[in-house]
Amino acid sequence: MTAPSPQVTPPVKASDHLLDVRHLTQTFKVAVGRTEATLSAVSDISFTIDEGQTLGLVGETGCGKSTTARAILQSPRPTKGQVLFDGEDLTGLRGGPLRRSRRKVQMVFQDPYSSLDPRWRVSDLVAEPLRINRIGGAEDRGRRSAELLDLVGLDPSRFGERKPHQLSGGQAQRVGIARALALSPKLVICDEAVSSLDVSIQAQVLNLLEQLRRELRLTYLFIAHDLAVVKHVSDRVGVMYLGTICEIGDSEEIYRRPAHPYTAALLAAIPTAEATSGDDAASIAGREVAVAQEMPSPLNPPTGCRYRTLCPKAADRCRKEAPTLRSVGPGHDVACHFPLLLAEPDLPGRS
Amino acid sequence: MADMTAAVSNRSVWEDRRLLALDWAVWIPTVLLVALVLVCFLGPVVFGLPAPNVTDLLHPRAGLGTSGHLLGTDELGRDLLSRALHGGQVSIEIGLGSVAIGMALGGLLGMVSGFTGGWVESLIMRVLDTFLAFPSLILALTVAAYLGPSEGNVILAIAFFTVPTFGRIARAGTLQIRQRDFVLSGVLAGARSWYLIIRHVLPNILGGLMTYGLLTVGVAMIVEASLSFLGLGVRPPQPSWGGMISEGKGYLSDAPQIAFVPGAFLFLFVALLNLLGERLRSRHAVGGER
Amino acid sequence: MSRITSRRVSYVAFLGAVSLVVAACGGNSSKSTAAATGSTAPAAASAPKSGGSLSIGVEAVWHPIDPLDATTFTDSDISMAVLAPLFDLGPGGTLQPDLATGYTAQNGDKTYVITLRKNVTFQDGTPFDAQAVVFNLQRDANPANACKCRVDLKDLASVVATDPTTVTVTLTQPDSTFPSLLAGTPGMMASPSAVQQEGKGFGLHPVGAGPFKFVSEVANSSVTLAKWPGYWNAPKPYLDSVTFKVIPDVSTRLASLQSGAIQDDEDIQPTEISTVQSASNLKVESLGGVGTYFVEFQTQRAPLDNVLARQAITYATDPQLIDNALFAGKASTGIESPWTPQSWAYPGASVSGYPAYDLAKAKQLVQQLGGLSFTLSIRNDATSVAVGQALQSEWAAAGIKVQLNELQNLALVQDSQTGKFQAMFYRLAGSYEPDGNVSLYFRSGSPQNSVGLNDPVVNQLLTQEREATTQAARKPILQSLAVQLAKDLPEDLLFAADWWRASVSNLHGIPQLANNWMELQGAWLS
Amino acid sequence: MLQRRSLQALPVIVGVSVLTFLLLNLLPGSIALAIAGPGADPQTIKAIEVQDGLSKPLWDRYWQWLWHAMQGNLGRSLTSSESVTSLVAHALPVTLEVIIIAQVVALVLAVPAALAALADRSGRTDRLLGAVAFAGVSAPHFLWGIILILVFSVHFHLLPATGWVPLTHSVGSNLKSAVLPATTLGIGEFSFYMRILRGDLIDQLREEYVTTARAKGLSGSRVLVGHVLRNSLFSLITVVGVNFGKLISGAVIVETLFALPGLGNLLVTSIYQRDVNVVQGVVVLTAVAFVIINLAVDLLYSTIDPRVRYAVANG
Repeated sequence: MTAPSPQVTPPVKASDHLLDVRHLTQTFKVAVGRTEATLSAVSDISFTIDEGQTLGLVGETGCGKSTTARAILQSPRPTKGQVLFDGEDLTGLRGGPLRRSRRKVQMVFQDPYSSLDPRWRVSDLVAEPLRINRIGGAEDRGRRSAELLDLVGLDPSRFGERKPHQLSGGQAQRVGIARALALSPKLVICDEAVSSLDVSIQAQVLNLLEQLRRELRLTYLFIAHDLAVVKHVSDRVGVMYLGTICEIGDSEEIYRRPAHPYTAALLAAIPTAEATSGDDAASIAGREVAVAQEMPSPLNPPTGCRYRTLCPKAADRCRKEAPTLRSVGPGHDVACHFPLLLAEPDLPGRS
Repeated sequence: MADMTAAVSNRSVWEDRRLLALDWAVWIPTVLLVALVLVCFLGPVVFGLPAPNVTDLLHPRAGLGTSGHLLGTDELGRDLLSRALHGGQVSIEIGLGSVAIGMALGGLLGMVSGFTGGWVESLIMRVLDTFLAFPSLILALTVAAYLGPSEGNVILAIAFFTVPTFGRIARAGTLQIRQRDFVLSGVLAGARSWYLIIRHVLPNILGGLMTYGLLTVGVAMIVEASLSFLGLGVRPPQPSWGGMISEGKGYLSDAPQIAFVPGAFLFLFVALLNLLGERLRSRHAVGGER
Repeated sequence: MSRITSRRVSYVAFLGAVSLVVAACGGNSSKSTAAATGSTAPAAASAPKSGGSLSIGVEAVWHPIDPLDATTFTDSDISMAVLAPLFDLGPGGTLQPDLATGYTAQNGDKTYVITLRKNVTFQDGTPFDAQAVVFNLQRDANPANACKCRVDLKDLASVVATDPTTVTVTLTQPDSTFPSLLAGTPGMMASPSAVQQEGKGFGLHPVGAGPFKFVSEVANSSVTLAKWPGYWNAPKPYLDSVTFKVIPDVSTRLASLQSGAIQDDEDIQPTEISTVQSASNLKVESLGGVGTYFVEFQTQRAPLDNVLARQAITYATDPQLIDNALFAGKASTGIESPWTPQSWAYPGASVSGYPAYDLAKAKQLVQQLGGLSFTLSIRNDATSVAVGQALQSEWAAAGIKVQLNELQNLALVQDSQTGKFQAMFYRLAGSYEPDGNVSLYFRSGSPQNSVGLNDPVVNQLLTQEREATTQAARKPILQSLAVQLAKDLPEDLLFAADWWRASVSNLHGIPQLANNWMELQGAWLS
Repeated sequence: MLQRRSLQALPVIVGVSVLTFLLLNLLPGSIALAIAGPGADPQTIKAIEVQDGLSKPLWDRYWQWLWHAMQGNLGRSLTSSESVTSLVAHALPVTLEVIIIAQVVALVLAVPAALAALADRSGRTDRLLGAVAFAGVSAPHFLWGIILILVFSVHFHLLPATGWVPLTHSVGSNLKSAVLPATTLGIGEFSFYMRILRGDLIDQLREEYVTTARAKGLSGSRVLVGHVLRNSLFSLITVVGVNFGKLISGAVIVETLFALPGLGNLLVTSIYQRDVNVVQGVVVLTAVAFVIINLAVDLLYSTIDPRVRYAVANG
């Protein structure tokens, strides 16, 4: 195990967590007109997930959530930082060892149709991970594939022979989940796994995921732009803004007492706690557009605190100095010079 | 450029065969092409035509409808129908053969470069660009001149210059497919690049490649004719449509059928290929009609 | 000849040694009567008219207009107009005066005294005199200059200007044909001062003493010449300007003549003759030919080292049938020796012992041989391809299996020179001097003896023929040679390599020279 | 981007020159013999080999060529001893003129044809034009050329069958001599362009802005010409640019058929004569031109159309 760039990254320490992401940074070179620029998609983020836990990662489109997910999976490899999975640094692995370790991390994608090869039959799609890893004979794989389909609530005899375009969005996503489970992973990354589905179907799929977690003792990294969705499934929540994590903490705590102005803004944008599970996807989409228009470009992020250009509480210090994550309570960290909690005189006790 | 972008789309034409079969603009040319191929390959035997190289120096340049020679004879008294059909075999073989080789080689290079990226991609693309920058006919001309006249060499010479275009199309398609989540999903499942290229990339770009290939078959047949025009076609007395046209060019005033019979066959075949290829391609393009 | 694509180039390109072989027939007595003699006016009643311009369609491109580089007929035609030769080769091979007025042979044909025309100047104003002739001959003979015509001058011992209008040439060995060479490339006179001034670039700005001045050229496309008023033979030339246009494709060249883009097509296909004859504003002239079309055999290589195999092939060949099918019966058949009816050495349509077409005998021989198969090399032009295929089918009738090997001209020539072939369809430009059709190709050890013939009888006859001085004495020797060659059978002769020229009816005054070069000083348009 | 793309072009050009050099020198037949003419004695051939440096090893000769080429000296023709640059300078304008006229004719016909086809979508005019377009690309150039010569030169005597009159001699005659070759070359291009343009127009008509413009009350033809056609023409122009390279191949055939003193003709003649220097020079110059045109088209495209960017993936 060697760290990719020893001068920059500190030596790898063993980790008690299932997933331990340290100082993850991902940059891309892009062409702007005739010159090349560096886009910093994810900038020095760290978090951990314990076995059996679900971490929700929220933020608006373009904030770097999906990039983070893919960087964890080394596809593409992160520019800097470590990803310790089950005590092993994935950034130091390549070839066969990487393939073997990564088998325990699987992903459920946002667009179920894109994640399924349109030319393959459902039963083959589900069995493919087994086939790639040469697990069992053709017959065993067929049986396992049927079991998995059963597990995600699809009748293998009805759906096994179909091609993805003959499925509904919810059905296709169930196939995607079955496929992700084929190799019995420890960690499943759900990258906006329900956001492309109808709201009614969203709930079904969320319930399925929750049920699977209990039955199979899975660990989730649950990525979404919708705080309401995340709240349902997460033990802990991280909030991302423009490639950085600005707040992370227990789910209830974050929702009840947001410490970062951005988190507060996001929460305020949810019409009502009751309405979020309802059918106002339009308002969510509308809000996203509104914020996205104002968000600065990751090509040229603001100095200091990245949120300061939109922050009502921004002060001179915010421009000069980038805030780092610091604890504002047990398991609750925030990256803000003027966190909301501290501003409030009577700090509610916690248990 | 337009060819490449249209070459790959989410849904392939080959997918819904039933729908295709209902489109008269697809099945009419298909049926005619198959019929033409069958006539070329089986016709001489079925119709009991004279052998293509048997000359009758006593009766050269017979006109259309001469008894025993439906389409007349050429300058050596050979039966034009028989020669046109046998020439069709050679031309079709050259068209299909060169495209098959070009598609296989170009497709492979394009997929590998598109999927692998990095210096492999740069190297492959520079080599393909080199061939693309070479005036294609000149390339075929020098290769044909170098290899000497024979059907196999003509196939190689023409294949040579179809490689870069197929390579570019395959690469463009691969770049698109590579971004699709199912490729990442395969990677996460532990698949190696070769597996992904063959099981996922290839099937998804094949439709586009085949459609372009269909159009290229026509182009290859025309290039064969051009090579023959410059004296570098197949070895005589073996007929090919292109070779027959250039042989007949010297008798346009007193025996135009020598050039125009094979000319008509070539024209018909290539036109049908174009019709079919164009129709298939338009079905590819997002939005349908074109 | 369905398409004599490169008839004129190939005269040169095919077998080379043009300048030696060049003296060609000319005198096709039937058609070119009046126009035939040198610079005299045609029989047409009216007097020549001055003015007008002429465009001539030619097949081949030219090299720089310099005797050192001349190889194609186009080179020669342009050289004739710009540089002008010492002698012209008139009909029947008679030498006619041009820049030289005459010569005397001395010392048993080893020394020649040549008298020059007086008061002639080059187009740059410098005088044409004996010194200029010495300069030109020495330049051509200098190996460092790599003249394509050097082979003509290999016996040259010395060239001396005896006085301003007399040149004495001494040879290392007797050669009665030497003066005729001065009607060829070595006789072309370049202006010494221009050569010295331009050096290697002379060919791009040629200056001579001919009737036309070089004006301009567009590479691979056209050469334009203009009347030079200072020409010695005033009032000639009659034309104001002449343009040579390269049109390699035979049918487009004829189409150009028909559409008026050119007024003269130097070379049309036999199959096109009827088309031209039916057009009221066009005429066609047969230029005849002293060369032949034939299949040559490599006599040192199996299976054609067996004379029976060569006989079988020749018996199986019916030239008349090919002529009828491909050339509308216009080619001169009845050729069983290296000489055509245009040559004084022509032994008649039948040579004793020559295997004329007889399919039964061919079949019998093939049977006797137990089958026969070989490869026939042909050039990749349409004519050769057509004739090759026709031969293939005729021979197949006798059970002979032939594979055609189509080659680019250059590869073909190289194979021929290195003897790397079994049989090859070839065309020889031919020489008016009968020796030019045989001794180079059939004498043992000659570098051009590509057939690998090694027959002491042939060698002896060739020597005898050279030593004999009069036509009357030489003719019987050549007859014997023809008979001996029919026995050895190094080639299967097909037909004469004659050609036809088409032009507009109102073009007159282009004489028929024995070497088929074009002399334009007397040309005029009515 | 410009530097990066130009740097990428360099190996392509060197690659082309190496490829040409190898191809030419590996062709059967001695180059010296080709120059000397058949029948030349061994002494003469030797003299030529030494004089033209043909006896040196292949790589030496390549380096020497490259070294001179970088200084702008492409050597001299082995057959005519004219400098390659001057041969090209004479031939290039002919080819360019024919190609440009062919392109202009093709475009001038293709634009109204595409509009007419569009106006009568799926109707008789559309089908007829579609058929014409298919016919245009379904036969070799030389077949159309032969037909054109038979009709316009031999039968009607309207145009010269062959030959070339330089522009400097007479503009009228020059155009007359260019009409048939350019038309022959343009037939295929017309078909190609018409089909592309028609397809693109249909695509454009589906775009949102057309609906918006119509909703704002602009007339159909105004939208079509003012917006749709303008946008479609732009993408057509890029195709036309890239197509120049393809036309060089077409020029080989057309120039041989019509006996034009252009680059294609020069190239074919030189290949047959084994004039290595000329072939080398012409092919490399063509490749350079091709690369430059592509580069220009790409840059033009990315400058004007902001949607096209060269995304450089990381890893």
